[in-house]
Amino acid sequence: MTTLPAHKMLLDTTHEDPTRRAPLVLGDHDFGSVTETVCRIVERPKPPRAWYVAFAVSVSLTGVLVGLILYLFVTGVGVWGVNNPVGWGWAIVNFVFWVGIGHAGTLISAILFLFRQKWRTGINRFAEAMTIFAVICAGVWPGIHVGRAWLAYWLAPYPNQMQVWPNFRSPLVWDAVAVGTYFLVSLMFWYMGMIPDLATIRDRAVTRIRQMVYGLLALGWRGSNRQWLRYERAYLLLAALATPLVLSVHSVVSFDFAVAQLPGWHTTIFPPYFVAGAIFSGFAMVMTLAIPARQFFGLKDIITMRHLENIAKIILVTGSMVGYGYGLEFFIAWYSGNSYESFAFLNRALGPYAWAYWIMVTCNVAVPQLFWFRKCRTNVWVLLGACILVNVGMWFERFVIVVSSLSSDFLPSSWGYFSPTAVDIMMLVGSFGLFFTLFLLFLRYIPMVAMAEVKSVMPQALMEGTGHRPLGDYWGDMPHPEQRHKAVDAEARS
Amino acid sequence: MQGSRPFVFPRWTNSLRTLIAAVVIVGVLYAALVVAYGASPQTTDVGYQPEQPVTYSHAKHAGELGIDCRYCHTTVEQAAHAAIPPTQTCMNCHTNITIGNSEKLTPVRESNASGMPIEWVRVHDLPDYVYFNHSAHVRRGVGCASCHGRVDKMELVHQVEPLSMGWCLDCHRRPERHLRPVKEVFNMGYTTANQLVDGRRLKELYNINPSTDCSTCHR
Amino acid sequence: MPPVSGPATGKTYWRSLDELADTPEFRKFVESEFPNFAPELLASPSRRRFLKLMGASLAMAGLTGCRWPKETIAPHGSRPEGRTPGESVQYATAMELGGSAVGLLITSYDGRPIKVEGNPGHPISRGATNAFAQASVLELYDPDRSKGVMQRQGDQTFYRSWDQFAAYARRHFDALRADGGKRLCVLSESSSSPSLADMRERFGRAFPAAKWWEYEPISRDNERLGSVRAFGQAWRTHYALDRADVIVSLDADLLMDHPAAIGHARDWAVGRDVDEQGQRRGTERAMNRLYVVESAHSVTGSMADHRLAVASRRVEAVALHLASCLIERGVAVPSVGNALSRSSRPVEADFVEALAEDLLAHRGRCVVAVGPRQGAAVHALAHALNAALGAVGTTVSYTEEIEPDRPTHAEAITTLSTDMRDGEVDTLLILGGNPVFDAPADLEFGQGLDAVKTVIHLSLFPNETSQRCTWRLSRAHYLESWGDVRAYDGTISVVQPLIEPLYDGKTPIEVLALVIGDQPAKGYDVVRRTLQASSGGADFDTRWRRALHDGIVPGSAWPTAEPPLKRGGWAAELAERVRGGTAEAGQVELVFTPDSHVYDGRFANSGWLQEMPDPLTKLTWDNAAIIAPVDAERMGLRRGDMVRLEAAGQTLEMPVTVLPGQAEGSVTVSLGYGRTAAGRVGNGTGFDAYRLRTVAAMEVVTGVTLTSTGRRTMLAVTQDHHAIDSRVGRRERDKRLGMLYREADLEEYRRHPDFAQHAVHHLPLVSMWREHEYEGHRWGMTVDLNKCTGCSACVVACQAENNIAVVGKEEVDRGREMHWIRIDRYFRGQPGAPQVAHQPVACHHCANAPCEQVCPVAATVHSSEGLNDMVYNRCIGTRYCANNCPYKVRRFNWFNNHKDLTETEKMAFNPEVTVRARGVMEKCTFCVQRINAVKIDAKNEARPIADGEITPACAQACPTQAIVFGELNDAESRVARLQADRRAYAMLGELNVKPRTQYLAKLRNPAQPEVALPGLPKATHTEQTDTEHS
Amino acid sequence: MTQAASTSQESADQPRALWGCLVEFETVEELLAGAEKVRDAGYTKWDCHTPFPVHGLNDAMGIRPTRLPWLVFGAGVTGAAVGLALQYWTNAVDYPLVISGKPLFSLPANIPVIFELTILFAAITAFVGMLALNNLPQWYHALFHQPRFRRVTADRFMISVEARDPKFDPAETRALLESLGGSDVELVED
Repeated sequence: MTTLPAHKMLLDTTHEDPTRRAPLVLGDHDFGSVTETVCRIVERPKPPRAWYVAFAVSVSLTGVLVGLILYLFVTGVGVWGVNNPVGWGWAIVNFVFWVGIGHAGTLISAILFLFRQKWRTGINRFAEAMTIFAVICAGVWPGIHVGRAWLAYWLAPYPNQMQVWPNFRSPLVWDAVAVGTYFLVSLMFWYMGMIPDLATIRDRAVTRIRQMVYGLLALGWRGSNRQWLRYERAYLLLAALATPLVLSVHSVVSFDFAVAQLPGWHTTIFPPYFVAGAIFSGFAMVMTLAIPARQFFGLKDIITMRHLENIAKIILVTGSMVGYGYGLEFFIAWYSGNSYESFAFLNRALGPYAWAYWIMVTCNVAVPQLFWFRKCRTNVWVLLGACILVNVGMWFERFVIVVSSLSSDFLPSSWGYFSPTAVDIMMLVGSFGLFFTLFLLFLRYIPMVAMAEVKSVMPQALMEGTGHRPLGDYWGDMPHPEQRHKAVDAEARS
Repeated sequence: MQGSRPFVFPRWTNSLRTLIAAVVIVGVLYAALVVAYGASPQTTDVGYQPEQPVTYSHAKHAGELGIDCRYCHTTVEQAAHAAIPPTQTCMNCHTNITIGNSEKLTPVRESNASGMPIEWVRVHDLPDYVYFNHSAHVRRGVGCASCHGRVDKMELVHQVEPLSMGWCLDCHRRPERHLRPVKEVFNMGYTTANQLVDGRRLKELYNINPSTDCSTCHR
Repeated sequence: MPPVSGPATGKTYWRSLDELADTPEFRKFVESEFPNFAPELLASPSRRRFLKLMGASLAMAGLTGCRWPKETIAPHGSRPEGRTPGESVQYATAMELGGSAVGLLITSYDGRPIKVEGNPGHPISRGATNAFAQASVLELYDPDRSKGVMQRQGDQTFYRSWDQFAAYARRHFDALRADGGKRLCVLSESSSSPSLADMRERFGRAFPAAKWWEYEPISRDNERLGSVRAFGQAWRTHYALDRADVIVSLDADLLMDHPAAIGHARDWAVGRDVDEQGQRRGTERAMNRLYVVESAHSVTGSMADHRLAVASRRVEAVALHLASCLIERGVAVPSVGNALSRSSRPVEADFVEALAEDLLAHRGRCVVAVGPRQGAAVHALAHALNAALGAVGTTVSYTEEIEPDRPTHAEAITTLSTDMRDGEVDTLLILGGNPVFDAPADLEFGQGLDAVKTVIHLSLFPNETSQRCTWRLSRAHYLESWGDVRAYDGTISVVQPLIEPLYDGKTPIEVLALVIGDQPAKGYDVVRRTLQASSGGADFDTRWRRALHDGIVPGSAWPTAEPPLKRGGWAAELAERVRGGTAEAGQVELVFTPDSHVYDGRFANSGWLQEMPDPLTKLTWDNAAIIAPVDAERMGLRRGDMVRLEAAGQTLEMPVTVLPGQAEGSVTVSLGYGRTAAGRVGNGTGFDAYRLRTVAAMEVVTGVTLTSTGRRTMLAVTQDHHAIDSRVGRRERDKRLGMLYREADLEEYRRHPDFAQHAVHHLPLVSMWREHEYEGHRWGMTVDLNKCTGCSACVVACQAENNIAVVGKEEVDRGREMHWIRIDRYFRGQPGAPQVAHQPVACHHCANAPCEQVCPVAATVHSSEGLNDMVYNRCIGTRYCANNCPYKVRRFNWFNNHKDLTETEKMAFNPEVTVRARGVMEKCTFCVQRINAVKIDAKNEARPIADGEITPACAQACPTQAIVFGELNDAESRVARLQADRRAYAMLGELNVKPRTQYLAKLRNPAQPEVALPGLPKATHTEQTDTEHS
Repeated sequence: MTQAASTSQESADQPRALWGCLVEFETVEELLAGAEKVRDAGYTKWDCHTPFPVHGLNDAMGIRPTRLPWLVFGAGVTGAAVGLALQYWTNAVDYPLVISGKPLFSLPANIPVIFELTILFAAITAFVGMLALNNLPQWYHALFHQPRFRRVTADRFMISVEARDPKFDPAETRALLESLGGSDVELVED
C-alpha cells in the first residue's frame, strides 16, 4: 500500500502502483454523462471555427493531389524525379510511410484488446479511424506509381482471354493481397466497433435526417444481450485475426525490399524491424492526433494523461527497437563479409544521402529517448513535438531505404542521384490533405470514443458481490465508487 | 427529446436484408459473366464482316471455281504475310473474262489503269505487338480453314475465330487437335475420321512442338 | 529550316513534310515522286504497326475486346519483280565521308531502308560499320532536310521546281560560257567519286577559266604534304596492322578517326585475339603492343599498352627523339642522317628509349603512324622511320592519292574567300558542305559570300550556308542516289538508291550535268558511263550487276607501290623547330578534333548520334573543352564550369570537362557543335569551336588563355554524375573495378591463364532447387574486353535495330537514356596516365534472372531457349525489375517517347520490333526478332541453324568483332568455345544469377623488360585523386 | 401513449398485435437479479437490453454460447485451401513459366498469399456471420416504438419478454416483470 493520500493516488492518473492503478475515466462520470460528453461533439450543430479552417485547407490539398494524379496519368510517371537507377521514388516512400502509420489503429484495437489492456478504450476508436484513412492514403500510391495504371487490374488472378496469370512469386502481388486484406479487415473491425455507438447517436438524434442516416448505419442495433453475445464473440475473433494480420502486413511490405537482391534491401532483419517501425510511427501519429483532439473536444477525462503516457512508453520501446535495427544492419553488413552489403550501409551513413540518414537516426532513435523521463512523458507539448519529429524521421527512414540503396548498387557506372520534382513534393503534401480531410469528417460525424466500451470499464459497470465482472479482471484497476467519491470530496476540501 | 416521438423505419425495410444479400451475390456473378463473355474477343471480334471496296466473292472464286488460295495469296508459304494480291492478279483473268455484272469490277479496272491500289479492309487483324508468321504454320500442317474458317463458302469474308491470345495458346498447347497433312493445308473441306489420332501421328511426323514462349509472338 | 515567307507563287511552298502530311498536295507529291512506293508508305501491313501503336496498346489497356480502328491494306497495283511484302531485302551500297567510302549493306523493308550493316566483301568495312554509318538511316528520314528547290529573292524565299531551276541554269550558265566562266567558281566537298571527277572534267571543258576548289574542315592534308616532303609526290599511306607486332601511333587515332578506321580496328583486333599461351590464335606470333603518344585522349589511346600524354605540339619532339635514339642504335634512317645533331634535347627519354628498343626488336613487324594534326615534317619523318625499320612493304604500303597536286583545303578556302571579297567571283556553286559554318573564322567566309551575286548551294540540309545563298538545291541522300565512291584503298563501290528521293533531291553529278547542260543527266547513266569507261565494255552489264550485288568493283583498288624517299630539308627544319619549340613551353595549346557525335557538324541533327555517349567523356548532346585533371585542379575547375577561351584573337565561352589522360597544358575542343541552322534537333546544342580556328592554326593553336567565368552549365553525361560522387563511393568504385573488369598483363596471364576466375572470391554457388535444362537452343554471348575499343558503333546499331527512343539532353541528365547497350568506361591509376576500361553492358539474360521473380504480372519471364523475354504488352510498369537488375540494363519509358516523331521519322522504324508505349519497361532482347527470323527460315528449309547465322545488331556492327553471339548447347560454336576459354568470366557471377553473357578478360601487353613507363600504374588499385571520373 | 406512438408511426398497419412486455432498470445489479428471475420463471423468448455488454448476463439469462467461432474456423480453412489451390494451378499447371530459374511450384513463395486469404475469409465470415446470426440489419423493430427504449443505448437496462413465448400471458408476465423492481413495466404492441 502506498503512502500517498488517497485522492492524490486516485487523481494523479499517471501514478503507478501495482495494487492500485489510476482510473481510466476521470471526473464524476456515470453512463449518461459519458454518453453526453462524447455525443455532444457529434450533435453540436456547428463545429468550432478551427474545424472549418482545417477542413478547408485539407480539402484544397486533396484537390491538389487529385489534379496532380490526373496530370500524371496523361503525361507519364516521368513527371516525378524517378530515373534509372532509382526506379522507385517518393511514391513508394509515401506508400510505406502511410501503411506504417496505419498500424497503430488495428494494433491498439486488436492486440491491446487481446491483452485486456483496458486503457485502449479511450483511444481505439480514432486510432482505428486513423488506420483506415492512412491505409487509404497508402493505397493511392501503388496504384498511380505504375507506368500503365489503367492496367493495374492485371495483378488480380481473374480468368482472361490471354490465359495469363499474375506471378505469385512477386512480393508486389503479396503486397496487394496483404494491404487489401488489411484494409477490409480494419474497415470491418472499425465499423463493427461503431455499431452500438451509432445506435446511441441514432437514439439521441432529434432531426429526422440524422435519425434516418444513423438509423441506417446502426443496422437496427437494440443492445439486446443475445446480440451482444455474438457481437463480442465476433469482435474477439476479429481481434484475434487482425493481430497476426497487422504483423503480417508490414512484414509483407518489407518483403518488397527484403526479397529483392539489392544491397541495402536484401536484409533478413527487415520484417521485424519494419513492424516495429510501423507501430512506432503509428503510435506517434495517434499521439499527434489525440492531443489536439482531446484538447479541442474536451475529452481530457476520457483520453487521460495515462493514455498518452502509455503511448509514450510504447513509442520509447519501439523506437529503441528501430534503433537496434539500424545498428544491427551495420553489424550484419560487416559480419556477412559481403562487400556490396557493407558498402551499401557505409554509403548510407557517409555517402551522398548521409543527410537523410542522420535526420532519420536523430528523429527515430535520439528523440524518443526523451520518454525515459516522466516529465517529458506527461508534458503534452513535448509529446506532440517529439511525435511529429518521429513521423518525420520515419518518412526519412523509408526514403533512405528506398533511394539510397537504389542510387548506388552493383555497377559504379550506373550509380545515379535522385532528386524530387515539384510534383513529388506536392503529391506528398496532397496525401496529408486527403488524410486530414477524412479525419476531420470523422471527428465531425462519428463518435470519436467507443462509448459502449468506455462504459464497460466504468466502476458502475462493476458489480460488487455478484461475482460477475465485465471484460476480464478489474482488481485494482477501478477504485470503488465510494472510494472515488471520498477522494473527490477530499480533493474538493483541500 | 425523451418526449418526442421516435422515428421508426417502416416494417418492410427488414426485407431489404435479403434483398441486399441477393444483389451482392447476383452482382458478383453478373460481373464475372460480363468479363468472361461480354468482353472476350469471342463476342466482340468473331463475325466481324466489314464492307469491301470490291464485292469480291471467295465463295465464287475459291469455292465454285476452286481456285487455289496460293493463286492470289502467293507469299503465304514463304513469308510472314499472306500478301493481298496486286490488282494485276485480278486482271490476269478479268482482262478477258467479264462474266456477271461488270460494275463490280470497275474499281479493279480503275486501279489497274491508275496503278493506285484498291484499299481492302483488313478482317483478320492482330494487335501490332503480335508477330504471326504464315509460312511457319502452313508448312507444318495448319490448314487455312483452321484460323480463317470456310472462306470458300463466304460471299463476304468475316472473322470466324476470336484470334485471341488464349485461342492461339490452345492450339500451341494441343496442336494435334488441328494438324492435317501438309498437302491438305489448302484443302478447305478437309476432314478426318479421327482428328486426334491423325493429329498425334502428324505431330510426331512433322516433329511439331509449338513454343508457348512469350518471344515466340511478342518482340 | 527558317520560316519561309513571301507571296504564294504558282507552286505551294511549305515548311516541313509533316505540315503537309495529309493534305492532297502531299499525297500528290508523294505519288508523283515514288508511285510504287507511295501506297506502301501510306498504308502497308508493316507500316500500320507504328502508325497506330499507341492506339493499339491503349485499346489493349482499358477497353478489353474493343476492335482496333478499322484498317485498310493497300496492295501494289502491280507488284515489282521479286518483292515480297513484309520481307526485308538487303542491297549493297556505300557511304562516303570526308572523301573516302565505307561499303554497306542496307536492309530495306517494303521499300524503306531501315538498317545499315557493313558489307562483308568491302575491304574497309568488312561487315562492320561505325556510328555515323549506322545513323545515316535517320538522316535520310530527317524532316528538316532541304526540300526541293528554293530561291531567295531579297528577304523572301520561294519554292521552285527543278524545271524552273534548270531553265534558270541554262540561261545563267550559257551566259557564263562567253568568258569561259572566268568569274565562276565551284566549291566542293572532297569526294572520291570517279563520276564526279569525270563530270568535273566536262565542267572544266565547258568553263575552262572557272575555278574549282575543294574544302573539308576535317582535312588530312598534312599526310599528303608529308608524303610530298618525303617522296616528292603525294602518296597515300596504308597500314596493315594485322601484320604488326608493335604499333606506334604519334597522335594518330587509327582505330576511330581515320578513313580506314574500321579496317584498322579489325586488323588490330587480330593481334589481340590470343590463346592461352598469349599468342595470336592459331599462330606463333605474339599479341601486338600499342604505343600511343597524344594529347587528347583518343579511342586508340584508350587501347594503348603504353600511352604517353604530351601536348600535341611536343609530339614532333618525341618523334625526333625517337629517330635519334634509333640512329644511335645504328639504324640508318634515310634522308635524316645527321641532320639531327644529338643536341636535340631528349624528350620523355625513358619512354622513347624503351620504345626504340622495342621497335628494333620488331623490325619489319612494326608501324609508326602519325596523325593528321601533326605537321608535314613529322609525317615525312614517319615515312623515313618506317622505311628504316623495314616496315614498308610489310606493314606499311603506299598507293596513289586522288588528285595528287590539288591545293590544300586551307589554301583552297583562303584563296576562294579572298577572291570573293575582291569581287572576282560572280557565281559560286557550292556542292555540299557548309563553309559559312566551318571555314576558318578569320576568313569570314559568310561576308565574302554576300559579295557574290549568285550562290547556288546543293545541300542535304538548309544549313548556315544555304541561308545565305540565292539558290538552295536539296541534295539526294546517298540512300536515294546513284553514284560511285572509292574506299580508302581505292576500291570502287557503286552507290545505288534504296528509295526514290523523299525530298526531291539531286546528286552533285546530276546538278553538274544540269549546269553544263550535259547529257546524259541522270545519275544512273553517268555512273554506268564512268564505270564502263574505266573497265572496258565487254559484257559490261554482267559486271555492272555483279558490282551492284557485291557492292564493290573487283580489282579497282589502287596497286601498292614503294616510292623512294628523296632527300629533303625537312629533317633539319624539324630539328630546328624542336629546338625552338622551347619558346612555346608552358603555353596552353588548343587542339581541334572531329566530334564523336557530329563529326564536322554535318550530323548535328541526328538524335541518335547526339545521344550516343562519347567513348571517353561519356558526354551527350554537347561538346566541351577537355582539360587535364592537373590543370583542372590548378584552376579549380569542375565539369560544367564555363570558361572563356581566347586564341589568335578569337574568343569563345564554353564549359569544360575534365578527362584523365588529357595532356597537361593542352585543351581539346571538338569541332562541329554550336550549329544555328542544323534543324530542330541540332540547333543550339554545344559550342562552335570553328570560331577559334584560323587558317594559320587549323589543327593546333598555341598561346591560348583559358579563364573561368564563374558560371556553370549543365552537361548531360551518362556516367559519373557529380551528385553521386563521394569519397566512400570513389574508394568502393576503385575496389570493385578489379572484380567487374578483370585484366592482367600478358606475362601474368601466361603464368596464370585462369586469373580471371580468381578475381572474386565467393562461396561455392549452389542452387536451392534443380536447375532447368534447356534442350534445343540456349543462346549466349561473349564480349572480348581485349578487343572492345569503346567506339560505340554497337550503341547506335542497337538503337537503329530496336527502335530505341531518343530522349533529349534534359532526360539524359536525369538518367533516363534508353540505350539497350551501354559502354561502361572506367579509369584506373594516376589521372595523369590512366588505364582505360571499356565494358559494353547489355542484358545478360541471366538463367536465374533477378528481374523475373519480382514482376507481379509475369511480363518478363524466361523462354525455353534461355532468353529473358520482356513482354512489352504485358508490362504494367512497376519498374521493380529494373530495381532488381544488378546490371541496371533495363530502360523505362517515362513518357511517350515517340509522341513528337513525324511520319517521315517513323519510316526509320524497324517493323519487326514493337515500338514501346509509355509506361513500359524495355531492354536488350538479344535481337530476338533476328533469332526468330532465322529459326523460321531454317525450319521452313528443314535445316539446322549454322553457327554465326544469327547475329545481333551490336555484334554485326562491331568493327573488332569483340561481341560474339550463338548457341551454347553446341560445344563447337564460337560462343561456346569462347565461354570455355579461361579468360571468360561472368561479371557479378558471385550473385549466382548465372548470366548468359560472359566477358573475356582484358590483357595488357607492356614492354619487356619492365621499364618505368607511363600507363603502367605501380599498384592496380590506386586511390583516385581525380574527383570527377573513375 | 404507446398506442399513440405506434399509430402515428404506422397508420397503414393492420390492427395492433401484442408484441411483448418491457421493463426498465437503473443499474446493472438490478438487471442481473431480474434476468435471473425471468430465466428461472422458464421464459425462452425474452432478452435483456443494455448500453454495453454486461458480463455474467449470459449466465443470468442462461443462453448458450454462439457457434460463430466454428463458422470462422471453417472459413479460415477454406481461405487457406483456396489460396494454395489458386497459386498452384495458375503458376504451375495452367501456364507454367520459367521464372528466375525457380521451380514452377514452391510453397515458401506461396505462404504470404495463403496466409492473407485465410485471414480475409475468416474475418469476413466473422463480421457477416455476426450480422446474420443477429438478424441484422433489422431497421424495423417493435421496441423502437418505445420512446424510453432509446435510452437503452445510453444509460438504461431493460428486459423484454416476447408475446411469442409459450409461457407469455399479458397479465402474468406483467406481474412478474413488476416484481423485478424495475420501473415502467408496459406492454409493447407491434
